[in-house]
Amino acid sequence: MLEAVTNAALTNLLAPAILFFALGALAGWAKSDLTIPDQAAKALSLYLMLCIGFKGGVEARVSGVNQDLLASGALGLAFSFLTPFAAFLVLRRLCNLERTTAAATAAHYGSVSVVTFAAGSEYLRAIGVEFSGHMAAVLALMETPAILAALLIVGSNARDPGTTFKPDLWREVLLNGAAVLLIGSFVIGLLTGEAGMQKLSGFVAGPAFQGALCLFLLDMGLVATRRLQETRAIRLGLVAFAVIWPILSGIAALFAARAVGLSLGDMTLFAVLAASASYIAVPAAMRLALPKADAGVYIPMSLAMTFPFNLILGVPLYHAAAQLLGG
Amino acid sequence: MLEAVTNAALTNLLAPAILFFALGALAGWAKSDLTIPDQAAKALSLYLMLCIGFKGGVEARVSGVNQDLLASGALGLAFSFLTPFAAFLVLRRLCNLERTTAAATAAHYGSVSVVTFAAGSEYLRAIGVEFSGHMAAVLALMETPAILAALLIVGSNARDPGTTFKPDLWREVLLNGAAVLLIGSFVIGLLTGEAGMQKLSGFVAGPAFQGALCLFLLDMGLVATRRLQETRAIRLGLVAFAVIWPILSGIAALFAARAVGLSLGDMTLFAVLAASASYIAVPAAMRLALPKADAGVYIPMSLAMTFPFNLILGVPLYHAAAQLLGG
Amino acid sequence: MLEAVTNAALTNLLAPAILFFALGALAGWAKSDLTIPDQAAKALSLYLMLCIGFKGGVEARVSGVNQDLLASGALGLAFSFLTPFAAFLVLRRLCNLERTTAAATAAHYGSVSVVTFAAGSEYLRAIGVEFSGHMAAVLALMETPAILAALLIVGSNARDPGTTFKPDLWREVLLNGAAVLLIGSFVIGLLTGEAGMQKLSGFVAGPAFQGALCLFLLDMGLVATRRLQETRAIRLGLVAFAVIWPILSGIAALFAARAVGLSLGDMTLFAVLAASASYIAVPAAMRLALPKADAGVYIPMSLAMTFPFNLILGVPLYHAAAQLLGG
Amino acid sequence: MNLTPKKKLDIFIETHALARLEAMLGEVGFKGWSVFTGVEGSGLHGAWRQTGIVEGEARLVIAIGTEAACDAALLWLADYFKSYPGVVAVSDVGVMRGDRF
Amino acid sequence: MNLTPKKKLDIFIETHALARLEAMLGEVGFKGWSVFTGVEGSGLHGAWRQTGIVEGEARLVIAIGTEAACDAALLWLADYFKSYPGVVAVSDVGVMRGDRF
Amino acid sequence: MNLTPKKKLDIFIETHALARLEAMLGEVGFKGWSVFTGVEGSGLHGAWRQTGIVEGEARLVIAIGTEAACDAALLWLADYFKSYPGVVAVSDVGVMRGDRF
Ligand SMILES: Nc1ncnc2c1ncn2[C@@H]1O[C@H](COP(=O)(O)O)[C@@H](O)[C@H]1O
Ligand SMILES: Nc1ncnc2c1ncn2[C@@H]1O[C@H](COP(=O)(O)O)[C@@H](O)[C@H]1O
Ligand SMILES: Nc1ncnc2c1ncn2[C@@H]1O[C@H](COP(=O)(O)O)[C@@H](O)[C@H]1O
Ligand code: NA
Ligand code: NA
Ligand code: NA
Repeated sequence: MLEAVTNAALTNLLAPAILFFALGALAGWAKSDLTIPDQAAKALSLYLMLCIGFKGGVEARVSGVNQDLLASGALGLAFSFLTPFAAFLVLRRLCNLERTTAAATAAHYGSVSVVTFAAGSEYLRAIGVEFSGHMAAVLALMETPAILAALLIVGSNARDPGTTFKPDLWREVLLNGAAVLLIGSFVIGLLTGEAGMQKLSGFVAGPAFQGALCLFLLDMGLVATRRLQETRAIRLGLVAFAVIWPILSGIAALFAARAVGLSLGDMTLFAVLAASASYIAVPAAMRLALPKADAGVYIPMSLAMTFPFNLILGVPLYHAAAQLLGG
Repeated sequence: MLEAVTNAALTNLLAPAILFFALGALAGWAKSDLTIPDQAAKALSLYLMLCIGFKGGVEARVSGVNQDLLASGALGLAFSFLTPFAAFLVLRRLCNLERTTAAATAAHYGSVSVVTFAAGSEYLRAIGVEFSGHMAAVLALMETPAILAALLIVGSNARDPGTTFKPDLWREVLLNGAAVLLIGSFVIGLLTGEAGMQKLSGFVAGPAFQGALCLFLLDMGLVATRRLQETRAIRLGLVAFAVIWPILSGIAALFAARAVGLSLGDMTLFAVLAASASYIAVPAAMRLALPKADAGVYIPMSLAMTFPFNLILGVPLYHAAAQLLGG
Repeated sequence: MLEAVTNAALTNLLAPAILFFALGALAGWAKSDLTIPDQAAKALSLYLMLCIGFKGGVEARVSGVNQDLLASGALGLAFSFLTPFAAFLVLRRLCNLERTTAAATAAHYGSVSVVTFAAGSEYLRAIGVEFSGHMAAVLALMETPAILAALLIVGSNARDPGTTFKPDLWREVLLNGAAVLLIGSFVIGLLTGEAGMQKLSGFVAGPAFQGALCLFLLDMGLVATRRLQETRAIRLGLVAFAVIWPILSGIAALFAARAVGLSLGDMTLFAVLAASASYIAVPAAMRLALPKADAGVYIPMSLAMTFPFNLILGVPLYHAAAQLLGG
Repeated sequence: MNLTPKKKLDIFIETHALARLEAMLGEVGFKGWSVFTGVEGSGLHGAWRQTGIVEGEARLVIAIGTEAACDAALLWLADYFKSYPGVVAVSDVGVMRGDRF
Repeated sequence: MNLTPKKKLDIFIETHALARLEAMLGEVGFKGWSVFTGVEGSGLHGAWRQTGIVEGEARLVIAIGTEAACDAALLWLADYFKSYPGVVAVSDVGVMRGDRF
Repeated sequence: MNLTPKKKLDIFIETHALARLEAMLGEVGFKGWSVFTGVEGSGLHGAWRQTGIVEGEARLVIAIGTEAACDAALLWLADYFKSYPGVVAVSDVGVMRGDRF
């Protein structure tokens, strides 16, 4: 078993995308002046979401709206909304995090990371394990509920009582760009099906997607290491949380996924989603909703600790565990 | 006949590119924070022009410089230069637009929209109707004459008589980036022919082009709706013009195109060009040449009314009309 | 022989990439407002480096680490480090350049241009001449030594003696983004080999690469001509250097390459590298290390004179000379 | 040159508040403003950098107007800054065509 | 610190006039200036936003110089602004090495 | 509005010095600053333009702080500008919540 995991991890490690992440991390760590222009990075990230949503939609149309889709969708919503409550308790009690920051951090871990999902899918593709297109919809569904959970946790004292400024919270939360683009592309994939795929296959899949993922991961490596270096005091408890929580969350997700009867590939991807932490939609929402929460805690945790862990070790680990569980 | 149009419109509606435009429009309308970085949008638009020009040039080389090219080129120049005079009268008399703004708006409608042309070509490709590569040259030729027409209409009182500042008008008008890139790429396509196409086919055509068009139309949807929402008072007369003028102009173009004997596909594309309104080259020229014209009128009209109309309904409509006319 | 060179130059001239460069140059010269957004240009340049490095690494893995690699690597290091001393003397004595500026300019000519290398490779590919993947590593190795040479030449009086500010020179010089990305991608190509190439082939090679090169060269044409127009006084001696030095340097490189027994393709590419001048890594290093050197001299020379010369005439010339030398 | 004294606000603020801020500026009497994007910065709420990945980004809004408009905007900003990051600085400027501000 | 008083111009202007403006600044005696891109703005001529599609865009030109250079630039701008959108604000700044301005 | 007088620095500087400059600002007592990217400019060292190819680029660092912090920063900058391109301008601004600067 251990050998299998090690082999799998090694295969994963030698994927170009992972190596480009490592290159970025190394360059950032050595303080090279290599940088990807911010608008190019943003465009890449939109492109990746468009591809993931669209491909998922096309595949979901092929396989039809079935019970698996409903089951995994419901599971995704539940995980995104419920796990932040548990994460909050752990962050408060065991990591001694201040209340608002704990809630904001919990929201990050309830929500998901698009690129971790992409890396997970590519891993499965590389080792020849099938998965359902509708997992892209689950990804989209899991972006937002965690934010609501955090708002519930903090309750009415989210903002300074003295202020009269009321942000347009619901719009930002429900209509954040990532969720809109993922769901929208999924629906477009659903509507256009194979005909649409024929037109766009070389754009949304294959080398173009792989290459964009490499470039984006290169930038993620640069940004993550730089962010880590700027972080003043890294508390051990938070590092532990950033690595252990994803494992626990991923394993819980595997059990739940098996219970509702998902396939091996879908189980793995669901674990990847549960284990991943947001670094796009949730930080944006938190700046608006919980401005007193410390971004110097949740950004380095999700971006510079949990993300690399999942990318490099987590993905093959969750897949090995899914196999063990007989997915 | 009506049924045929409806079916065609439906086919068009289910093209991924159109659906991405709708997604953008919806997201913009719901005030989602989804945005495409401006430099990425600009780069996409340059890329689309390069592809259109180059492909047109290669195809024109294959078919040779023939009478059709000369006829459609002359027709394009004439339409671009002459229709603004008629549009100006209508905008002055029927829409009560102020003189300078009417002239500037007329110039937008005499000129053309590259993306509408791209959408029209893709529509024809999707339904299997052939068209000539040199229509891309006609597109390029039609960009500029309308601007000259507007300058003639307004005459010497274009700028404040009190000022001594003289903008470098001719250069901006004749050498605007869009025209230079379109014509330049066309010529490069002409020069390199099939050999060049072999090198670049996967870059300028197929999924790459389709995908870029989708992404750009997503952004067009976002920008158009946002622009519309910011427009203070939308006057009914102008909305009517923005929809009816393209139809009239398109139909006039069909008759003219049939008269000179263009093929069905070329007729359709020529109608699309005549019906489309500029939102890149002409606004830039107007800011320079007619600074007193109200951009709050001509931008929403061409970008947020005429463009979506042509994209969604106009293109299949002009094609159906071209068939009726026995193109 | 002359006829062969002329024919070769003509073939080169009709490559789409060269024509797009000409288009950009023309548009820039005519002061068209065509511009490529700066972040898009930066992203394109990173993309080109990633592709060149990666492809080189994959091919180097296929052919194995052999003597040729070591020989051409050593030769590259030597040329990059040693030629600046000679160039410095010429620039001081024959071109009367001020000491610091002469050293900085010499560094540019010792170092290399990634896009000239790309154009050279494409030229060889187009005429069917093989070359080794490890030439990409030679390219990367040649970026930096020339900078060290310039520092040695200027010695301790590089900065104003009055200042106490010490820039972080070594990091900037050794870890400049271009070198890191080239070497990193090369290593990733080495590590992933054919398996990696299978995933990324359509991204790093073929039409995608060719198209990106066209777009980038279009921008190079625009930027180079604009830079030239802004240059106050162009001294004849410097123009002569910008054209003659590359030829001499290229021919010297051919002799050296033949001496160590490189193949015809590798000889040509090594000459291209020796003849090319940096306009990314070296200017950045010089701003830091030799701030008193005049960027108004070395940028126009390397970007607006030597680069076009090599691109259009130099590449076929060096190849013809390599053939003459019996490569 | 005949210049009229006006006030200039330099407002550093997060992107999400931009639409609200601009609406407010219009309401309190500013007839114009301009918005710029920062690339990085630092403040009491920590440092940020625009990367395109984690989008912590701040905008600089420059608004030139009358003293009255300026005071009203400061009132709004004082309330806003109780909860949210950002700073504002006021300075004296001279403008031509003073009635257009 | 020993500072010399100078004038600072903040010029908001459309992109198409940039080359002319810079040439003028050089002619009237400015030895330097810097140009920034706005992302959106509003004024008497309406609101604009830089989208990459419809390119309504404004630049901010910051130029520090002598009072004489400043007055000459204002004269040119007064004429220019008769036809074209834009505003300029003048303020007092202190600089080191005053003779380099 | 109750405003406290502070000093504002507008520092035009090349990108490579940014990290050093920011570290210095923190050390001499600035509690915040913001950085912007220029698109082109001109000065004694010649003109530059940000193209994405040859990356001559300058940044504008705006830092608001106390007079003491400002003086210390000027000292550092005076030394830096002996070798490197760039300028700095100092102006008076008023801020709310003066103790946060
Ligand atoms: N003293 C300052 N000078 C210039 N910009 C500042 C200053 N303080 C804060 N800022 C900007 O405003 C943002 C938010 O400030 P803060 O609320 O202090 O974190 C910072 O990230 C900076 O971009
Ligand atoms: N009061 C103001 N404060 C700051 N920027 C302004 C102001 N008025 C105008 N601008 C800028 O200058 C541009 C043109 O102004 P206007 O001619 O008033 O339309 C606007 O779009 C703004 O970007
Ligand atoms: N008088 C000035 N006003 C505004 N910006 C300036 C001025 N002088 C220099 N700069 C900026 O600082 C950079 C370096 O200046 P210099 O050292 O004079 O070449 C220039 O390229 C401009 O971007
Ligand atoms: Na999660
Ligand atoms: Na038209
Ligand atoms: Na060289």
